[in-house]
Amino acid sequence: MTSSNWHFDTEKSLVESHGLKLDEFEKIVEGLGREPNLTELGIFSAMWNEHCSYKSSKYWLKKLPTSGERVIQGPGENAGVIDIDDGDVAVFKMESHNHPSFLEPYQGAATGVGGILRDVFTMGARPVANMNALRFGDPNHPKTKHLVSGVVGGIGGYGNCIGIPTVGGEVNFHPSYNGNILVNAMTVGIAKKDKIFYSAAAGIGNPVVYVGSKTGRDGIHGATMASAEFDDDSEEKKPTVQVGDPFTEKLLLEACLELMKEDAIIAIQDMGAAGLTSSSIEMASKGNVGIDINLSKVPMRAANMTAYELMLSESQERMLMVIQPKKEELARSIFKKWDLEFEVIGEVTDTKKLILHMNGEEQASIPINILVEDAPEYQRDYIVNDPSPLISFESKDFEDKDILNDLLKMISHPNLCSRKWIWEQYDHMVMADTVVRPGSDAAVVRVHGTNKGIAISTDCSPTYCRHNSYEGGKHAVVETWRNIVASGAEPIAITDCMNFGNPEKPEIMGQFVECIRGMGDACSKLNYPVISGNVSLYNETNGEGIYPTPVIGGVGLIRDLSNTMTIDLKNEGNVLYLIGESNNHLGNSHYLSIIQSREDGGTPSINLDDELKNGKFILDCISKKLLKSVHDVGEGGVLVAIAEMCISGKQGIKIDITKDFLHGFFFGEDQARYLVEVSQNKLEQLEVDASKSAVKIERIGEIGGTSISINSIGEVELSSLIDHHTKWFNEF
Amino acid sequence: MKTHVIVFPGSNCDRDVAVAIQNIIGSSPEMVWHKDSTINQSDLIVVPGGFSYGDYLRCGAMASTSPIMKSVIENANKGVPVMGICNGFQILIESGLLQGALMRNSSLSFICRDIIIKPTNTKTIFTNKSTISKMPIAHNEGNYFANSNQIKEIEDNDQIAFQYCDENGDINAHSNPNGSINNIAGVFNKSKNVLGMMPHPERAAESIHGCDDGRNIFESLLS
Amino acid sequence: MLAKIHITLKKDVLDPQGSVIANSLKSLGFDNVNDVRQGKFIELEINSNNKEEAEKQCNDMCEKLLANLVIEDYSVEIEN
Amino acid sequence: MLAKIHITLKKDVLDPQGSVIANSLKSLGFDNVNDVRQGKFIELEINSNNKEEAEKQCNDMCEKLLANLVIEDYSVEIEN
Ligand SMILES: Nc1ncnc2c1ncn2[C@@H]1O[C@H](COP(=O)(O)OP(=O)(O)O)[C@@H](O)[C@H]1O
Ligand SMILES: [Mg+2]
Repeated sequence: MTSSNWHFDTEKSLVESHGLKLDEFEKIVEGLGREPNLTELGIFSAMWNEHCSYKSSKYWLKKLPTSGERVIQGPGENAGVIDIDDGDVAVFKMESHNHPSFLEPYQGAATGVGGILRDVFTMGARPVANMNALRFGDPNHPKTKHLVSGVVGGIGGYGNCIGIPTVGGEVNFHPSYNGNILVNAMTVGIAKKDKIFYSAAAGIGNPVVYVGSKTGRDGIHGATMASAEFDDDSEEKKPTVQVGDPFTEKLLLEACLELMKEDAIIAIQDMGAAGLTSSSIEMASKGNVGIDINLSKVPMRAANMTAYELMLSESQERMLMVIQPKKEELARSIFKKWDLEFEVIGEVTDTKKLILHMNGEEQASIPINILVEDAPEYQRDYIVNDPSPLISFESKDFEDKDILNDLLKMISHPNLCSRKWIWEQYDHMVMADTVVRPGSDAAVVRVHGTNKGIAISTDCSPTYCRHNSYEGGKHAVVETWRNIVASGAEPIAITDCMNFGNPEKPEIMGQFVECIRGMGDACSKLNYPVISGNVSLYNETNGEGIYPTPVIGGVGLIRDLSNTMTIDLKNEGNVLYLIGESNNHLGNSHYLSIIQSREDGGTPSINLDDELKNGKFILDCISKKLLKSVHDVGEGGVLVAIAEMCISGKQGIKIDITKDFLHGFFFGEDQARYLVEVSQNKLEQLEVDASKSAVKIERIGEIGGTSISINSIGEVELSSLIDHHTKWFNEF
Repeated sequence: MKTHVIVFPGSNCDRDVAVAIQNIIGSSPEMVWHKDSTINQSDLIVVPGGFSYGDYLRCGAMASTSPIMKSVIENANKGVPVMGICNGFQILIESGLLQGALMRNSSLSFICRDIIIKPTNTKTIFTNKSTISKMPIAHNEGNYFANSNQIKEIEDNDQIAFQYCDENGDINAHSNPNGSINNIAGVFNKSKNVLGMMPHPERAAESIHGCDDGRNIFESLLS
Repeated sequence: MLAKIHITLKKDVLDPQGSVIANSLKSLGFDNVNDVRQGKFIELEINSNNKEEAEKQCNDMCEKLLANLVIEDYSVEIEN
Repeated sequence: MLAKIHITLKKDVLDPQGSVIANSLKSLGFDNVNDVRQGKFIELEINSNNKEEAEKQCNDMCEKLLANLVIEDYSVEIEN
């Protein structure tokens, strides 16, 4: 059947306002053998938008490595699961809430945290740590301040209230996010290996149960909005933003975990984007069954809600479950105890259709396979731009005596200054298992009741990705890997959040393809698979795309917490060494952008063999107790990393080094490098081990005093470093 | 020692304090759901931190009307030690067991960081082992307020438990994290068997916390 | 009936939120603004056909829960 | 002049505080209470001798700072 029997003009705009293309609509008509009614059209639009269907990205995501000895569940469920020994597993995922946070920063960010928490506890895990990766526009842009304080407030407001520590994250500012900020939230949870819950519905006739908050008119079309580009009218689309209720989420978390101890739940799925629609269809599709729902039974917050509204509402703090019929009363009593809604709204059927009733009338009847398997999938055209050319800088271009002054400028810049102002607004210690607080490399939380810990880090350098998407993709993965190594943990797996512009533009699609290729190569080489993730496309305003931003969230395991490492310098008299090769790569460095306002020179290339070799060397030294502190060398280069170690340890250092090109050495951003603190009696062993492993090692200087002093250059007091490092956010 | 920890909907430091009690006092507390109505025999009742009822309306207000609070008040009046930490402090204030009020931090933002406190009265069951201690705060509404008559009364009766100070024990504006009047971080009732404090001793109770100064409050109770 | 309840900080209680709002307003150029105080406004439906009775009940709610009389005052209006 | 500003959540927006307060009031025995909504009430002194002008300024303050128009409505009253 074709579209010939529908009224083109009215329906065309209806179809378009649902974010569907005309050929997609024809596909619906063909699949159903008739035209959809409005509710059905709404359901298709929710399922087939970019956010839920991954229609532009699916083909490419399949290329990522997703398996490994420790992977129990890779992509495809609410969150990924890895084995962390002793019958314990870690469950984690990252998700974006970019568009809502731009419209209403506090609530947008808050509900982003709420959503990712549900993804994790749906799997049977108790969330133990939150992380967040944020990108804002130019600090001087009139909107930035309001967005920063709203987003930080919202993340804290939700996480603090529910009582899950927010242990880290990252924040950067760049004009490419002026009209489109990024708010990516990650949650890590802990569960028992034999108590993981999945979303496949099963058991014909079993009850489908709705729990949590009532359904209101909030967020209708949220998922469609998340897949649409912004323009200046977007602020008119406001009412689609939802208000988060962390208190109810806390009750929902406790009630779900309590019920999970019983043998009651067959399948469970949170209601996230596209609410009841995507959750019911996902459960049916995974279980290869049908689901009948009586919408009159759905707990409603507003009067006279229609089937369309009920199916598309994105009210927060709700879950859908299939339970054992015999356990219905037990389950009900648990949810009543926690003052939450509990309603049987339907049953599992063998029709393989989603059938909706309301007020005794059928409202929709759609074969699940049309919604899921027949969902559009595109191999969009793409162009890979040539990477920006590498520039080789030379000593004569720089005036060496300004090094300490440049350092002060760099560490007081919004992109390198202390983030304390942010993390002090997050409760990062609740649950009393935080071992490494924000401000070090990876955050570390203890697995409750044990002596092992989970290390977590999120990272991405969009400038690197913009100038060389392949190396940039590699870099984001490797940067988290290095942070985890530096904390003393064995890196295990990652989640990702792919934030890009409009995929219908071939250059943007090219960035996506290349970032995936880089990520994949790094993951394969490092045995560091992708176990979950999220894609956010159409991050554009008025046709201006954001920089490609594939944020990576890495997780590692510290088997013995006494091996945990932090970045703060510990003792006077110890020696600081640099591990890894330095080649004065200043291209697209923070030095160039902050001191010279330049964005060029190419992305540093990453030698994965060196990464692996140096990382293994560090872990080996840690397990032999050779090191007192460790910091990876990242943004800003060696001298910024040294300053960070001094500031957090409140220790000075006497740097004793001779180089032809000091700027290149101190501010270059060559990869695969770490700074390590070693006590005098371990120096020899370190040097011997390094030469055995063929790892490059260089003595930087001796710890002590109240300043950073560099032979032949001068010195700068610790107190001045601290002032410069902390002032920007406090004055923002 | 028989101990009890009250659990309200939204409490989130209940487990943390239970772990600290188990580790320091040596026996695990009984967790009491707020809808239960009586605590029969107790040597210590802890009202833990968190966001009871989401901190909606006013921190601690709704929890203070929960059924269990009648029994907590009766026990307190009988002389049973009762300790409120953070949100628990707010609840004890709202229930009338302690004087004053806890308002929004003067910075208007949530603050989570280490602070230092000095015990003002070390002759009580909670503070007989206390010295200048470092431990975290994590709150939005910890700005202690009492009008001048109340302050005088509290001071005259030695009811100030802790004050925020610096490394040297100096109590000054610089060491006041939230705007509390007279740097007050914790107070007692008149008979000193009820303590409310904003800092979290249970988060400074073992070596992985980086500091275990919080232990001395629980250790005081043992002696 | 509809009850409108205002809860405000007592005069002698410092209002940190109010002073921050005042400063922000000033920095936005509203320099003729002073003495900003922020309170709560609670609306509720009360099932009753006696206005006085409803008002009494609302006062009672304020005393028992809605207001903290150490630092706050309240006022109640009932509309039909 | 004294300005009284009410800021309330839009009708279809979830009011988590309101529903928890409603439950709490019910459990205190006020079982004839429904639909509790919590908003903000801001009072400020505005230096002006033109009521209309003052009102316009207050509307402006709401739009720019005091209210979050995505989810809130506001109303302004000026008293001499
Ligand atoms: N970039 C990605 N890399 C790997 N897996 C991904 C990626 N994006 C999404 N996934 C996986 O696809 C599945 C669907 O994701 P999503 O729709 O975001 O989940 P949810 O419905 O829980 O929000 C999840 O299992 C997720 O882990
Ligand atoms: Mg999910």
